[in-house]
Amino acid sequence: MKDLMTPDLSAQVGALRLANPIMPASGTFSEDLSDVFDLDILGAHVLKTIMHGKRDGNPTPRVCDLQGGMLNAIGIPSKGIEDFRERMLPYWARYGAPLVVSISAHSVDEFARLCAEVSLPGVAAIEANISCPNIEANGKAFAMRPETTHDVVTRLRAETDLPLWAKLTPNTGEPVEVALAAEAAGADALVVANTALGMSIDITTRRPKLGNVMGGMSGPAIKPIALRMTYQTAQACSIPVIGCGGIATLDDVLEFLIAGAAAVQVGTATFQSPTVMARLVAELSGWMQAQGVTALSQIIGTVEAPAEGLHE
Amino acid sequence: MKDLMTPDLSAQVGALRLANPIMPASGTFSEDLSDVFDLDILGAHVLKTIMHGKRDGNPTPRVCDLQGGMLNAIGIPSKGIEDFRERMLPYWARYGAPLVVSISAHSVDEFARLCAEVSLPGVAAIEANISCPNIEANGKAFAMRPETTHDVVTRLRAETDLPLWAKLTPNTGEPVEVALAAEAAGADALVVANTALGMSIDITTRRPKLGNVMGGMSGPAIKPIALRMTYQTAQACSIPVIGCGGIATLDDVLEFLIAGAAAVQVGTATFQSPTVMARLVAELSGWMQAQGVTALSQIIGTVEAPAEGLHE
Amino acid sequence: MSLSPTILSVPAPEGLSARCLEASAVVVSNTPVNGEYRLLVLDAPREALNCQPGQFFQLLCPAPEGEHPFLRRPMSIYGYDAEAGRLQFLYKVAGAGTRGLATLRAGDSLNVLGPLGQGFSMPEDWQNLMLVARGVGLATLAPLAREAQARGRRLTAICSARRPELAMSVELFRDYGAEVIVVHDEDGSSTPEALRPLIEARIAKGEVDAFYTCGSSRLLRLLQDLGRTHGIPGEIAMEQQMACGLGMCQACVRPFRVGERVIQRRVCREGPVFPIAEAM
Amino acid sequence: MSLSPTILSVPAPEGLSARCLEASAVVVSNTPVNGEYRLLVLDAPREALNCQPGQFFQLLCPAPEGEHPFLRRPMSIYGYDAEAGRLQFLYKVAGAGTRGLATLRAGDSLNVLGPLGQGFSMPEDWQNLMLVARGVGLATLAPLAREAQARGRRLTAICSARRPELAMSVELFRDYGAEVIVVHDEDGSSTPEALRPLIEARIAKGEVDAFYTCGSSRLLRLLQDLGRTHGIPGEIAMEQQMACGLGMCQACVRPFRVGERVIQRRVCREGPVFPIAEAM
Ligand SMILES: Cc1cc2nc3c(=O)[nH]c(=O)nc-3n(C[C@H](O)[C@H](O)[C@H](O)COP(=O)(O)OP(=O)(O)OC[C@H]3O[C@@H](n4cnc5c(N)ncnc54)[C@H](O)[C@@H]3O)c2cc1C
Ligand SMILES: Cc1cc2nc3c(=O)[nH]c(=O)nc-3n(C[C@H](O)[C@H](O)[C@H](O)COP(=O)(O)OP(=O)(O)OC[C@H]3O[C@@H](n4cnc5c(N)ncnc54)[C@H](O)[C@@H]3O)c2cc1C
Ligand SMILES: Cc1cc2nc3c(=O)[nH]c(=O)nc-3n(C[C@H](O)[C@H](O)[C@H](O)COP(=O)(O)O)c2cc1C
Ligand SMILES: Cc1cc2nc3c(=O)[nH]c(=O)nc-3n(C[C@H](O)[C@H](O)[C@H](O)COP(=O)(O)O)c2cc1C
Ligand code: FES
Ligand code: FES
Repeated sequence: MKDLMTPDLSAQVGALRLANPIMPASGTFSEDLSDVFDLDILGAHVLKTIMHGKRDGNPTPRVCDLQGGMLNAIGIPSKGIEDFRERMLPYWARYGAPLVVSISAHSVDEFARLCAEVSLPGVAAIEANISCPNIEANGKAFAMRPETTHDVVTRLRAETDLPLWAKLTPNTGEPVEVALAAEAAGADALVVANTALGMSIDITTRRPKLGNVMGGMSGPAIKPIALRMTYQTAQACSIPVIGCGGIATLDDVLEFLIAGAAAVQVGTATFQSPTVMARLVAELSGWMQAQGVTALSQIIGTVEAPAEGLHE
Repeated sequence: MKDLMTPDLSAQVGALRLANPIMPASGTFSEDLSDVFDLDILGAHVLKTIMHGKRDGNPTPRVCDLQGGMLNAIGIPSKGIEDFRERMLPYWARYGAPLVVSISAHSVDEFARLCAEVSLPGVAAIEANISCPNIEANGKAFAMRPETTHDVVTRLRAETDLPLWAKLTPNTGEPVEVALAAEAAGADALVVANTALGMSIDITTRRPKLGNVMGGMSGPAIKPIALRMTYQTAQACSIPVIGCGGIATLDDVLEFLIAGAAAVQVGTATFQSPTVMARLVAELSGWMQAQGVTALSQIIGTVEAPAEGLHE
Repeated sequence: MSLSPTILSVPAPEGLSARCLEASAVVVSNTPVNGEYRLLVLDAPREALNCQPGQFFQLLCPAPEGEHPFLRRPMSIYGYDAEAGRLQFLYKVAGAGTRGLATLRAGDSLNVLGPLGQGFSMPEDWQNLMLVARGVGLATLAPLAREAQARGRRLTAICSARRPELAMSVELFRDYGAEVIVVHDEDGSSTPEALRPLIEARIAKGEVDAFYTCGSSRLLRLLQDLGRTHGIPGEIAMEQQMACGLGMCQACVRPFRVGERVIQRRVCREGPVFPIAEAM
Repeated sequence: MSLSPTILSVPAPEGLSARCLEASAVVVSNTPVNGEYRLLVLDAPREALNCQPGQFFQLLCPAPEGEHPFLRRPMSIYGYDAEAGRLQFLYKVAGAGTRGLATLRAGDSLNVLGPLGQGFSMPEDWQNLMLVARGVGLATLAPLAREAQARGRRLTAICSARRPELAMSVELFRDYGAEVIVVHDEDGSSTPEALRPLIEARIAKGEVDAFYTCGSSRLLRLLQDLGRTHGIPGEIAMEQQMACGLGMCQACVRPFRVGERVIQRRVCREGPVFPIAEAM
């Protein structure tokens, strides 16, 4: 009775077992989504990146529309570490899904200090946003080079016993080297990837459409780039890769799993359809059941070699 | 009678004056397009990259569809330098528009030799494709690092007196450093940019949709990335920048000119609409006339600072 | 011209909005109301219609020919009727998204998300209401008129426009028992200088307990000034570029002055209705 | 079932195709013809209708709900009539692009590019023609039937299908005077082993000067073998993933054996019709 069996959707990300492989991407999710569906159906809860002090974030306009996606230059508005400890952590304790805390900083020291400070009971994993293109001038970030990646991940590793995820950037010519550097420095998983640096100009006013001039591109338009990096890093590394970038449909989820992702994050798609993650969990289950696929291991990393030529 | 004046569409790219700023992107254009419109209305003719020897190019499938664009891994099928000299050069001599010859190679020596060999009467400029992501394993290319860019452009510069354009890649974390390296090494202009490395998987067969596994993403989906690089490089360099990536409409052309491009190349849009370049020339002229803009200099690089906040 | 927003007969609950719904609605009609605005009437699931005046929906606009709007577009609720399952928006065609909305024909479906945000409040001691607005701001305030009538409040509506015939919702406000004053640019009656004595005369007669406004920063500044001078509270509905509309992305922040401090608030979540005194 | 492709009364010029046109056509009808195929009839500008059998168009397919086909999709010309301004395609719904085509309704417009490629040739010494095809390949060959009749050639059409009732264009071939032989999988008559003696008997009677085929690599190999053995030339229409359709991008190459060498040719430009002997 293969096709009547309930498939096992659980996803293994290093030591962490998730009920299913669908989780939100940092910055596109908050408690506010509980207005729309029960957040406990998600594989994990990934919070907006926090930084140590209080920060306003970037000037408005902070987002703009693109064909097949959007640009954002939100920056990292942050209420600081106290707000996290006193308001957010207690709030998220009500859910069973593991809580992943995304952190960032301008310097390695600050990053390491924050990492130690958020390593608290109730936190299931730390996601190091070493790739946010808005933090430093001209969009440079730690994850653009293997050396800076190795430095920062080594320091973070020393500060926490929690699973440590490194979130990579597509804005590099060396994604594989960066991924290997993060792995060598002790990261438990890779999140692949953050936004691609882009720009848009309003031709009527001749002004950039973002207050910050440049910003991060997300949504379906970047999916082929994120998928390529997921494939490259999953081939090169032995730690799990969490795919992220443009995922909006069940086909997208399957595409990333087949490419080698152990789980996926859904960002911008939630803006188009706030119910999308709930739908994806149900659709994945339905698809596995229909296909007689009992576990994600039968999907993950099963990409085949290309067909030779195109002969009928 | 400002609005009845015929606007001057001519574009200056270093020493080269083009009748208008619209030209095709390498690899998306050939004599075959003369079936559709008179190719002499274009600002320049940019040929598919040639390499020295005869080559087959990549296995099929060589293209696939994306949301807002496509992937290609054509590779550089090439009939070699003799075919160029004996068949192509005489063919293109029939047109008045300047001929831009794109070249590439696997090594600096081979690149330099080819550059010398194509520096022939009838050639108006050489475009060095130092960024094609399909040539070397895993998509690495000269233009990913400033050092390799400086090396190869220096050698090419020594081999030719023709205007030398360096075509950059978006697959780098250091686009500005690479652009400055090309300028320092003597490039006369920059073409910004080539395709972004991407991938797509057919979830039914679990095979990559391209025979080459990975390929270059082009079309509207990459426009914000190419525009951002055009802006960055035009701000940083004093040589002209030719914008390229996802340009399909008059608004796109204006967006790149405003960002600082001296001219633009149109690639993938020609596949959707082979008449697009002819239309863009006419529409640009119409727009300039309607706006009372008499010369491109009133558009190029006129990007304003962002508005502060969003107050009515 | 009479635009008739239909409002829930039972007043909506005050305070935090209930859960919102992502739902598919069916277009009943989509017609131009004057050169600039169109009225979209939808048949929407009742569960999405537990609305308050001042709240908004995020509409997933269809793509018009050759354009590709991606994000949802926020639109104030112009009218709602949970019993009839009706939801109305009054919109101005501005860009790709609203051009897409304009292509909708009766029978088409439209994905809507809402109701979102915090609507207007109407505490018991706000008995004499004055509404001062301009342009599409009048549409955003339209549902307030019926609410005021339902609660037995007295409403004066100052409708500002470029030309008198462009003043929106005038008959609607009259239908719901409001006193309407039309001011316009052509005779100069719409300038803050002209409006100030007009409003101050009412204040002097004790006819203004609270202001509502939307759509003009000049009017906002006038009402802030009058509010400060005369101790009159009020609310404003504000706009900002949005992505999620739910409070998650922080795209839609605006600065507000709270005491000595300037703080950022999300228009989609803490707003779009804010105290006039705090708006900047 | 009778599908009636309408063909230019004056035979199209041989050799290189004329210039092609990017044009807007209007949908006349778009109807299912059996479980798998649909017939699209367009009202197209006459200048785009200087076609030859075997040529194709590149169609800019509209986006079906939730999908975004980007590149044009190549479709063989199923019928054309320059005088009436009619252009027909017979297509199978396979993916996003053809799903988009299936949404077209009468009156909608469709951007077409064509005619493209090199069509079939029919030299004077090819008097007795044999067409052997399967599936949608029969559609690609359909325009040949009328052309053959117009030129007074004798045509035998071997139509292969999974089941006899799925064999396409049978009545059409008969209408244009062809002798039709239906072979199918259910009785095993469609295997190369079964076809070989059938065709060899005709060859023995001198009834085959040339072959035309499309749509099956098994049939291709059979005809290559028979052609080699008996010195019979022929042509095949081939397919390949395309981007430009004009010869610019080199996406659509396939290998061909020319003498001892294997060379790459562009299906869109040198093809889609090639000598059977050279196909691989
Ligand atoms: C809470 C709220 C309620 C609104 N209610 C209404 C309403 O009832 N009727 C109505 O016609 N419009 C309303 N708007 C404005 C409406 O959302 C924008 O006009 C619309 O999003 C423009 O989309 P577009 O694609 O047509 O134009 P775009 O091409 O996206 O933009 C056209 C112009 O509108 C500006 N714009 C875009 N989005 C917004 C936004 N969210 N807020 C302010 N300006 C924007 C752009 O900067 C640009 O100048 C409301 C906005 C908000 C935030
Ligand atoms: C010269 C030529 C003439 C053709 N004539 C016809 C015709 O008359 N009727 C008809 O139904 N089909 C015809 N085809 C095939 C048709 O082009 C494809 O079925 C169509 O492009 C599929 O597009 P899609 O978006 O629906 O499916 P996709 O999702 O793009 O693809 C669905 C499947 O079709 C395959 N495919 C896609 N494009 C092509 C292609 N260009 N050639 C071969 N396989 C492809 C894909 O690999 C995939 O397996 C022709 C193809 C060529 C090259
Ligand atoms: C509005 C917005 C805010 C974001 N903020 C963050 C952030 O704070 N930290 C981070 O690591 N990534 C952030 N991201 C990136 C997303 O987490 C994700 O990596 C990216 O958007 C690609 O996925 P998507 O295409 O599914 O959105 C943000 C993205 C968006 C659109
Ligand atoms: C099918 C195809 C082939 C290409 N071949 C080349 C090439 O040979 N050399 C080169 O420098 N760029 C090549 N490119 C890249 C284009 O010239 C251009 O830089 C890129 O496609 C981005 O522009 P677009 O979005 O307008 O297509 C090719 C692009 C495509 C789509
Ligand atoms: S629009 Fe996302 S927080 Fe307001
Ligand atoms: S499809 Fe471009 S060369 Fe054939």
